[in-house]
Amino acid sequence: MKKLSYREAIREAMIEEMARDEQVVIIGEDVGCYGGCFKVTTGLLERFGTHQVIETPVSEEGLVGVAVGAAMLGMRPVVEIMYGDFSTLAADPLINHAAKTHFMTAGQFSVPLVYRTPMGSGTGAAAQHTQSLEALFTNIPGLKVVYPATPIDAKGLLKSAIRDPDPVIFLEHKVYGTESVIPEGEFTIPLGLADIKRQGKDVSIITYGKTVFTVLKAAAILEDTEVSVEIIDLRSLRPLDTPTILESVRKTGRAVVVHEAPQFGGFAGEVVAQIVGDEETFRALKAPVARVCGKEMPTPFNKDLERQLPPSPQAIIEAVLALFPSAV
Amino acid sequence: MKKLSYREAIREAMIEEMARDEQVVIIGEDVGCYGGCFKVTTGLLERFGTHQVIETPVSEEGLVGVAVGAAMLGMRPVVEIMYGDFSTLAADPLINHAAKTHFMTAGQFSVPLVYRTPMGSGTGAAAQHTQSLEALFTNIPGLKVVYPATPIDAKGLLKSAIRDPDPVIFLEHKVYGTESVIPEGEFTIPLGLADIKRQGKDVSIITYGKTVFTVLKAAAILEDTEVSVEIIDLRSLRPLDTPTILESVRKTGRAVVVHEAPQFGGFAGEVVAQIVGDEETFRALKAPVARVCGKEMPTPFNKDLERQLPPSPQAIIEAVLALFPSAV
Amino acid sequence: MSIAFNREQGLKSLTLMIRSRLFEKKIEALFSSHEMHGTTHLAIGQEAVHAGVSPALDPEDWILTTHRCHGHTLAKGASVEAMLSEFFGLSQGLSKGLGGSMHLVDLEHHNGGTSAVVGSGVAIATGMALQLKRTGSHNLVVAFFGDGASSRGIIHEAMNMASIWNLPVLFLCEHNLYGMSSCATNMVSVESIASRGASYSIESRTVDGNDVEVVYAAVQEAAQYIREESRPYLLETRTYRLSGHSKNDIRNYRTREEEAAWSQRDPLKILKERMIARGHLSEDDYNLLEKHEQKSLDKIAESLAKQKRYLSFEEASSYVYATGGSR
Amino acid sequence: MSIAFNREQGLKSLTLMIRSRLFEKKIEALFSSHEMHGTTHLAIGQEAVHAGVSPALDPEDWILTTHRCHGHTLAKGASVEAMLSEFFGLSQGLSKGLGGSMHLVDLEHHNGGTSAVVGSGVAIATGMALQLKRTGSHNLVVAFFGDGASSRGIIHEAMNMASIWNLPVLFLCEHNLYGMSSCATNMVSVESIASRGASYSIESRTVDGNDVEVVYAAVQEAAQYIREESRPYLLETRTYRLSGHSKNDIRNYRTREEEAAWSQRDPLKILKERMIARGHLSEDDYNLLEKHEQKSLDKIAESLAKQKRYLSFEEASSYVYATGGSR
Ligand SMILES: Cc1ncc(C[n+]2csc(CCOP(=O)(O)OP(=O)(O)O)c2C)c(N)n1
Ligand SMILES: Cc1ncc(C[n+]2csc(CCOP(=O)(O)OP(=O)(O)O)c2C)c(N)n1
Ligand SMILES: [Mg+2]
Ligand SMILES: [Mg+2]
Repeated sequence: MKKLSYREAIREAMIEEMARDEQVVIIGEDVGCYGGCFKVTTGLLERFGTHQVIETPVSEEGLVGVAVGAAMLGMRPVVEIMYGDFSTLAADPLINHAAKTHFMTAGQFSVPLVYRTPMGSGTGAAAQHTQSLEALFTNIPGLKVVYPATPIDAKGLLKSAIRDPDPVIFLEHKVYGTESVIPEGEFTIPLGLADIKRQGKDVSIITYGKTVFTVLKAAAILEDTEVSVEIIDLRSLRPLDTPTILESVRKTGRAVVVHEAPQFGGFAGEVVAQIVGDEETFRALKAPVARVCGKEMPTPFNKDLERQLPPSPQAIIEAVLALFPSAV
Repeated sequence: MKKLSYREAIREAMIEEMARDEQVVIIGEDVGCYGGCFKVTTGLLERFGTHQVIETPVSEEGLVGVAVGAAMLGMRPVVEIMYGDFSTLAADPLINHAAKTHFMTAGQFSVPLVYRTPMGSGTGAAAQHTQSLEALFTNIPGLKVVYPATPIDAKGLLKSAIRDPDPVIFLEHKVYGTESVIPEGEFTIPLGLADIKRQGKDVSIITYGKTVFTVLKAAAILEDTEVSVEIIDLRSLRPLDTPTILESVRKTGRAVVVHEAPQFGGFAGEVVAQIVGDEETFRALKAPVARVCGKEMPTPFNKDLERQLPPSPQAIIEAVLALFPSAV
Repeated sequence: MSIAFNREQGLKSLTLMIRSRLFEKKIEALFSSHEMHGTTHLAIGQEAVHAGVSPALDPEDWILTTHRCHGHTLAKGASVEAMLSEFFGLSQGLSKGLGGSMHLVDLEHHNGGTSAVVGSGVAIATGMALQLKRTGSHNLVVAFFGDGASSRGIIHEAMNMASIWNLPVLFLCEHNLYGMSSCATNMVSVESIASRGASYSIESRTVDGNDVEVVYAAVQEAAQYIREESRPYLLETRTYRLSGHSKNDIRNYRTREEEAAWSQRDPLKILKERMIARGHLSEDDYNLLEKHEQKSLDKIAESLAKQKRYLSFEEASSYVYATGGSR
Repeated sequence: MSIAFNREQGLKSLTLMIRSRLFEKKIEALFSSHEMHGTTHLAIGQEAVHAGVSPALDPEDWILTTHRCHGHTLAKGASVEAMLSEFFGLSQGLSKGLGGSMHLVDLEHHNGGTSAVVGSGVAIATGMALQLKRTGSHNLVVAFFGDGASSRGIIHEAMNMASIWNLPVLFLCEHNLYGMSSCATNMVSVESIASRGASYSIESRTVDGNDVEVVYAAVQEAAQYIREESRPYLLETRTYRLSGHSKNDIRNYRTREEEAAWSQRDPLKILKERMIARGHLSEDDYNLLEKHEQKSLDKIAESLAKQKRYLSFEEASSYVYATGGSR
């Protein structure tokens, strides 16, 4: 075992895959000597050269389109887009092309592309650089969407994503310094499996991405109130590990869904709908299904205001306690 | 009262607003003598001239960006984009700009823009021309999203949308020939109000857009089984008329949410979450909340296959009956 | 600048153009009689472009085309039967009925398919070229786009990247004067789209797109340049869509006189008359050829119209992901 | 081509440039000491562009700028206090602390604000120009963009539309050799971005962006052309960002020698030396001016640093929609 940051874990996954297969190519803006906007690709150019590290002009739509075309002929591009917000610019190649090529060509072509981009607030970069836009992608058949929280999940999932024959949207949070221990050597984590980050019996909190850590904090505090929290880190949004969610909620009878994206129209709705759409799970529910998500607001620059945007441990705790009316 | 088609109703709303205010300007591709891709703007150029009807090159991102800028200086652009699928191209000006300008400038500028585009399948136009992409927009604070089904709603909502100071995504279905009676003269329908298209007491079916008609068909058939269906046509997705939904579900105790967009990650999740997130409504539920939505598939060209994509009356009926286990 | 086909070349080219023309007319008829559904974009009048481009290439060169893709697909090697099957939505169609008229694709003949999002395919083609270059292939990619598409930003991004990376891509602008109802005169801010090559240091040229010999020669030259210089190339072909934009187009945005004038420059007429003048063809030969093609086409169409072998919903589902399954 | 400022003009221009330079240095210091948060993009070395552009315009002409917007905003008329307040996130900031460093905006001085999505602002500016033209205004809009942004497709779309609609927009390319770490030599497929004007039949020119007199004259000339001819114009200013791209940029993508060479062409130095040579300024005058500006800036910064008047969350919410409320 060794300690790696989220940044290093992602980098290591890329290095291992690039070394294994020269068709794995990093494509993006300033991914060379600059190391990318969040320094994730540092050292890759030196090690693999321009054959596997391609720096592009500021042309998000074009470079993703180019990656789609290259993938159709066998490249395994790992695209890095500096901020998730610019996914708006890459929406056409991803949604209208990458997601549909295998289907529209009845399997003549596939698009084994990974689209890496960081989402979320906390950087003071204001409204156009801090969104959580996973909802752009989760309703698109043909795409897979993952969003790991921890270094180990990031590494394992990225390696699977790179080897996957389908286009995978690989979302990252911006706490790239987050550290955890990681097994030495080769390992992968399959797409589509949630991870129970904490076992519990009274309430299931379902989340993904950066808010996994917020929920962990909230759960630790809730220990004092003797509420035992089970934390499901989805890791993969599409495909979603519905069995794991349902099993947990059937056990606890209570569910709270947490993410940083604005609540209204966010992915939490899908999770809630999975829970209450299942007869047995529905019958097991002892309380309404709650959501604690981002506020309905573009990200303000002001630090104090920005801090109030994503779910806080306090808000999660309140939402959980509200599910135990007798206990309050 | 008079009879108008969906197409004519939309056109009439535009004509009335353009006559009332010369800042109301239609902007889009082939919206002049061609009358637009679906012939909605026929006659507008002849009547209002190039001062109020602006034909653009094939530049979706650019023309929407241009409309945003013009709106900041007082124009009230009504943008027509030929197919909702090309919203991927307009995502940046809409999501990163129109939605955020009022906020980021602390009210110095507003963007009174309407973005009209048709969504959905049924035309044999295959995967890149038939998507239902409302999920691109419903998770974006700063945008409003409406999706009328009937001519009367289309007219009333479009007039409100044009007068609204915020950017409004105005989605249309492609059954432009759908007719209904419409009051003579001036009327508007406020954004944010659902409409109960049919009163009932056993189950609430919540839907919007083209599937309103599918649900009406299913409800008529369900009459025979003595299940009394209440149909809520949301009309407006953001803001959502949650009170009307909750009131209905509290009454019926059963809910089914229907739309054409693929089920997974679709807007139905939000509706479900609203229902089961409310304590009183949750307690009133007698059965799981069901969804009947589009299949998880890009639209196939083949007509028979395409037809199987959106919810059918039969699928809705089955979902409803499944909520009455004793009755089956 | 131009080459003169010998008799054999001329006949091959003429046959292809006749086949394409008759194919489009057949499609038009099948739509009119509602035997086909969806929408369709005919390339009647533009045969010299598709018949001039792919035959001038190495068969392993790639093309990536547009919503107006029938002629390109035929010229690149697809059989009329596989194409027509796709129009009928049959499981033996080019993409088993999942793509349809706007999405013809043919891996076997190095046809990467289309984007029906006007312009977007140009970036995809550029990406294919990037991969060809990376893997040391000597092949190139032809990126078809129209005068309408030329206003999309993606074209700018793709040309810039193709230039800085020295990619083997032939940007092939099929300038047919209109994008739907919009005349290029009003929408394109420059006389010659080829002249925009200068913005990217891309070699470029405008040629008569109704003269198949001219197109053929220009493509050969461009392809040679691309291979030898390892540089992209922009070729603008000036032509005219004699048909409407898609079905039900009343063409009120242009005059019948303009159409008549362009009919005089019908690419089939031009080649036919030239071959007759050269003694390579007689009127009778031509009629025979046409009759032969028509008969073969009718036979295929008739046989396919009766077929109903569609993919099942489950089979279709299996194509959503390369890993199988629909989620 | 260039004009020679008289003493008064020179002093005004120099003062503005000094103010801008000191402002950027102050921001840099406040970020280093963590008194400010977020990110920031300094325009040190590019003062001749912003000091040359807006002062050459009619005050009612508009600008629409970029992530690197401090100098533009200052030169268009915003007060140091309102700007600095925004950096501190205070409620008396230009946008009450909601926008921050990358989103300075100032309606009062006809500054339409920024897009921090590189390139996207150019379309917004073009739309503003469309509305100005429609309403019969004689004013124009300046659309700032960088060499990096020049590779975005949106620039192509906007220039094409501005040209076909004859819009009063001045496309102002601030070519500072780099987009983040990427050198234009590797990313821009043509020597001169101005030369791309030809692709849109847009008049264009490249000028020395470090000489404020040159920029001023070029903008005056361009503005006159735009107003008289009712046509857009593309002006490329060649300059250099002496600072890093944003905070924490170690600038390993370029040499210290290159930076030193450009320092010799520091726009402040150029104007200062020229004014001294003309007898319009002494070293002492300059030092006094600088000291005066520094003092005034320090005072403002000091006073603001102590303030804590932020919008409440509810107040912030009220700006999500023009109709009020957050949903
Ligand atoms: C991005 C996009 N915008 C609009 C359309 C609708 N549309 C289909 S064909 C067409 C015109 C394209 O013109 P051109 O590129 O000249 O090709 P042509 O039809 O003349 O072959 C348009 C606007 C589309 N398919 N994609
Ligand atoms: C669409 C988009 N892509 C990437 C970025 C990240 N980014 C911020 S500034 C910058 C470089 C822009 O270069 P240029 O246009 O030359 O402006 P400069 O920074 O030199 O002033 C990039 C890539 C962005 N903000 N927007
Ligand atoms: Mg055309
Ligand atoms: Mg630059």
